Amino acid sequence: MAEVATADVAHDDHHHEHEESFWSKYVFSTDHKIIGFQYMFTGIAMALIGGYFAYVFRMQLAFPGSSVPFFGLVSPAAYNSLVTNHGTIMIFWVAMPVLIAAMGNFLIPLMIGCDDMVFPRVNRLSYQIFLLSAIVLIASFFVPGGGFGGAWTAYPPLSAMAKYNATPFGAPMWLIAVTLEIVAFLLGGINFITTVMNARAKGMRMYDIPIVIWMIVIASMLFMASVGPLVAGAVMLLFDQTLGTTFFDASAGGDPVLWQHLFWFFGHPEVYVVLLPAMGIVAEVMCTFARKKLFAYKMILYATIGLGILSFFVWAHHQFISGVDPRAAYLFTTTTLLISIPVAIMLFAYIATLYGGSIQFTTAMLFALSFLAEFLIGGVTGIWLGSSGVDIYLHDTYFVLAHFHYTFFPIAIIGTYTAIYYWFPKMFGRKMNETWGKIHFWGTIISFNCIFIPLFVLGAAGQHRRIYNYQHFPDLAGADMQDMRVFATISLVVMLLFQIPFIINFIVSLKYGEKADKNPWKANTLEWVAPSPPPHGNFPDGFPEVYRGPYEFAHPDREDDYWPQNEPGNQKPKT
Amino acid sequence: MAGNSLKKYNQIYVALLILFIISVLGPELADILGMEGLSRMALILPTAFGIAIVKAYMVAAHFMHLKTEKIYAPYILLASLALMFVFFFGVKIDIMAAEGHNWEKPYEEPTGSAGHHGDSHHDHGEKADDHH
Amino acid sequence: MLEKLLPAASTYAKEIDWLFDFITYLVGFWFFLAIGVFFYLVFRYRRKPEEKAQYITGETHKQKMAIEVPHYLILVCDLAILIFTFVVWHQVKIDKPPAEDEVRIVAQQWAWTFYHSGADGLLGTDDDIAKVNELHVKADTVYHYTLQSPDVMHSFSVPVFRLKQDAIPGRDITGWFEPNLQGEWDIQCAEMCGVAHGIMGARIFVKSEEDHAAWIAANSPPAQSANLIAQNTENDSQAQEDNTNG
Amino acid sequence: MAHQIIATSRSATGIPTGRLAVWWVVASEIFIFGGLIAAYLLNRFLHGSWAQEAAATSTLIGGINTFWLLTSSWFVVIAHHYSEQKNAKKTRQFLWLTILLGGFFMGFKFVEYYKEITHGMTLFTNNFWSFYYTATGLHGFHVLCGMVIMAIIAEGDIKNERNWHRVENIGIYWHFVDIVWIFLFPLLYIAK
Repeated sequence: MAEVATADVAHDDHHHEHEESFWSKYVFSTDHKIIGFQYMFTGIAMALIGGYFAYVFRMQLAFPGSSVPFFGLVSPAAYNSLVTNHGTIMIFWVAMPVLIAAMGNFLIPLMIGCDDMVFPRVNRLSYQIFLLSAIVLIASFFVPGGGFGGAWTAYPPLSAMAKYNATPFGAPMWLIAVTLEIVAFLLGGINFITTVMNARAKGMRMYDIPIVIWMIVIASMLFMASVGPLVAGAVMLLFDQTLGTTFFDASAGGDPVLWQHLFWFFGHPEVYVVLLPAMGIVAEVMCTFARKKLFAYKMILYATIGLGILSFFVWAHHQFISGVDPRAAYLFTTTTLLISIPVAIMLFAYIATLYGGSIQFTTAMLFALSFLAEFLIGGVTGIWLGSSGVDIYLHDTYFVLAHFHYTFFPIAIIGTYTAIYYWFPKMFGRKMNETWGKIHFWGTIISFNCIFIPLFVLGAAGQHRRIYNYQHFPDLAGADMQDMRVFATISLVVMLLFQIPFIINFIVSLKYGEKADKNPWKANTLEWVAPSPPPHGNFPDGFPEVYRGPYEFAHPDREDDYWPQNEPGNQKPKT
Repeated sequence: MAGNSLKKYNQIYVALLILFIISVLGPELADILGMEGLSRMALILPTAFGIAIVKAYMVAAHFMHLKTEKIYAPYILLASLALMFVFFFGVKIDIMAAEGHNWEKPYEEPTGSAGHHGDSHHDHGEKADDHH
Repeated sequence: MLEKLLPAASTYAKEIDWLFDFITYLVGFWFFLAIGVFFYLVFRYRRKPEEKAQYITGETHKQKMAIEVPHYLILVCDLAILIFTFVVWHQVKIDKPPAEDEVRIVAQQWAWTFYHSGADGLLGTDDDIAKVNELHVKADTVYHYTLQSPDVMHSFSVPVFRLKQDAIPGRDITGWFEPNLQGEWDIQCAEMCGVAHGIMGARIFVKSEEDHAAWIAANSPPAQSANLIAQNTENDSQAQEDNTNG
Repeated sequence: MAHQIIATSRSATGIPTGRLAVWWVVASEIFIFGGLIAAYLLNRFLHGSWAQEAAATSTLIGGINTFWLLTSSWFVVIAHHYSEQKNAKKTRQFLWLTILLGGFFMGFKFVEYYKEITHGMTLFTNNFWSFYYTATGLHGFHVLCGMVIMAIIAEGDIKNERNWHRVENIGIYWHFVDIVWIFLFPLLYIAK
């Protein structure tokens, strides 16, 4: 990490005209856009793996004991490994790289009117470590004993001792992969924060920064602050696994609950780490397509900061019945319910932004609006779980599972699609096909709800998570419950199939899509000043200066319904 | 960074050395005098940890130039420290206790001097405070 | 609401169900309000060529009130939920009514062992009945349980009782329940505990007083006689403890 | 890198970008060491018997090591002083003196480890010693990294009279490592 201290201004004598080879242009590039794409494509590849895992274990749940097409029979160990790595991949290798790393890398320098990150080589190093972590994780599925199967929370002693988890190589490799990923994001996060703090365009004041940039930066800070103790814990757990120390072994005076605290002290802020960039993306898209100024920018910003601070005081609500002292629940229930306030402020402000708008239903806008609707469901179901009394019953049931999929799916999947449909013209200079985009949208959203609404019901009926075959439990083996599982599984398959139009649309649009000009959506922020796609250095016509806030749509003093941030005006609007 | 003269650095260094010697002598004195319990604590806590905080402050303020740095840097560091205290006090009720409401840890503290390393002369007889 | 999905078989199941319903109504109100406003705005302000969007900053006091008022109302709802949550939590996890019977639960990879107190109603005596994956309890009796795990974390979950508690190695965790409905239901392990976590289930049998007495009579250790019960010694209980812990 | 990046030369906060990044690095290190020290303290307060274990650590070697680090902090701040005057010779000299003291620190550390391990106090003896080796090992790793980076700066940058600001940046990092030791020393050695 000390690398950051020394990596600095790039000194290079290469000539600009020199034609770069494929390797130096796309693989070992230090250009923030290329690194962003690397993160994005790695993330999408990992999402396909995670989606495949979901397909396999949902098939096993719907049709227990029968051979799953494209996989075979699912053994209990394989099932555990699949669910564990589905969770790990989707959070650490999909949500984080795509939302923070890819979007952060692509958007930050463009949106603050700069040519690159302040530490381009650290940026490249961060991606390389991330790639290494992904390779280690994938390799862990193929070692003797199979991949780690102790749930993504990796509670010791199960995760700490091979005699309990039966994955002598899978468990340490899983832990090493996660730790490497954390290191990669620490490097990236320091880069993001420093860049936004120091490298903003001339005239860009605090409240002129687009909200998505704010949110990526706050998310990076949350990540850095929450993950430190987990790094220490990961070192301790790794020693327990590989060397045989007893940090978390109760019989030698250690305490397994310590890991839970270390993990969830990170784990809860982590939710907001991935939520905030998605919220920011949605804000950008909504303002552009509703032609509206973001409602109460400052209030949203302060609510976000409040949310970030509060998120460090709620972690033990994941542990209400995990053997922590029951008196702690009073404190953590209170803070958990309080956290609904900043989230509610943000959501209300977003909804208020629609008021008086002129809403264009492009695919990006549809995804952004569906984010609000779906995340609202995810958010309100959290109230049941945050209330410790009801959590006694709902903890570790499918209700929890459906709840956090209703938060993580909008965040990781809908947020990503919003960003891709919206910034695709800027990324690649062409537009994606809207018709296919809408087919993709409706197919994804409807089937997504069909997957998880039955799971709420199953969870409320007492069905617990991480069980590979419910036929072993007479109360859960009923035909009507099994029907719901089958319905969810079929919906999942349908949803996965509806991703094919997206992939085809993406690839075809890269080559044959309608050419996009500089500012196809008539948006205000600085990335639309650069050519599409932006060349290395981003702003060949000179760096923009900022004269106003990012969301001056439909300003009464102006004929056009938008007012780019860099356009000099006769007056400087108040921010 | 005007005002950061070598002389200032030298003064800080000498002060650090003096503090360092006091911080080592304090606990040693407690051993030599055979202090126990509260008076021992009263000597060790300020000498070992109180001085550590003073030393850390001096290094941070003068060697790291936090005194003259823009206000961002000390805020970043203080916020980091504050969060670690949040973590510590949030976790304390579970990890730092041998029993709580409706639970207890049956783990037995190994009693007597830790014989495996044979440093019995170091054993100054402070009993493990038994929670059971 | 939950009772439509599965029976409520313990005294506090009703409290938890009530809290669940309470939250459902409060949250449901806000949810439908928000989603209704959302869809109305999306429909009402769809693009019309003749209409230009309005310029609203959201920074004036009046506009801010549009957000602040609902969030104060939400705060009030939060407080209401909080108060009832504390009541329920206190009843289930903090407060323990005096025990009428005891049971010791040992969770290990991948089975449950239940030590029933036997005829004398006391644990650690000679007439204890150890059963694997079967918990037999008497209706309308306050049970105290002690939960232990020698290996990894497990979670003792009885959905019909609305009861769940993780078992943690190195911690003896106690709690209580009072069954009030006769029947036979599932016990599940609710914390990932290794390869066979998925089959780590057990059954709970809640019986009437007579049926339970009959079960005890049928299952008591044969060498058991009434006077032995009376003079149970500390040594025995100690020995028993060592056996299971070691 | 065919393009000269101007991003690094901007400074909206007034803190040079490199130094700002180092502050964030230090913050992230506070969380890592803070987590470890918090975990240690929680255990230490619970297990009264650890006081006896702490008594078995060598206060003498720990004290000497504290002395090396304090002095090296002094040297690196002098090196910074000379780097501000663009005095390459003196700057390099004091950077190398700092590295030398870091080397002394590591040397004494290894002697200490050797003595402890031969006396049967290994990573596995009990959790006190596990924490002891983990904390001092992690700290030693940071000292080592600092030494390597300092050598690169002394030979790569200062020798060629460029990137003077890096001396201050590595200095901040080095002082932080020193401060960590200032706390580890009473925690592991002298409080018993």
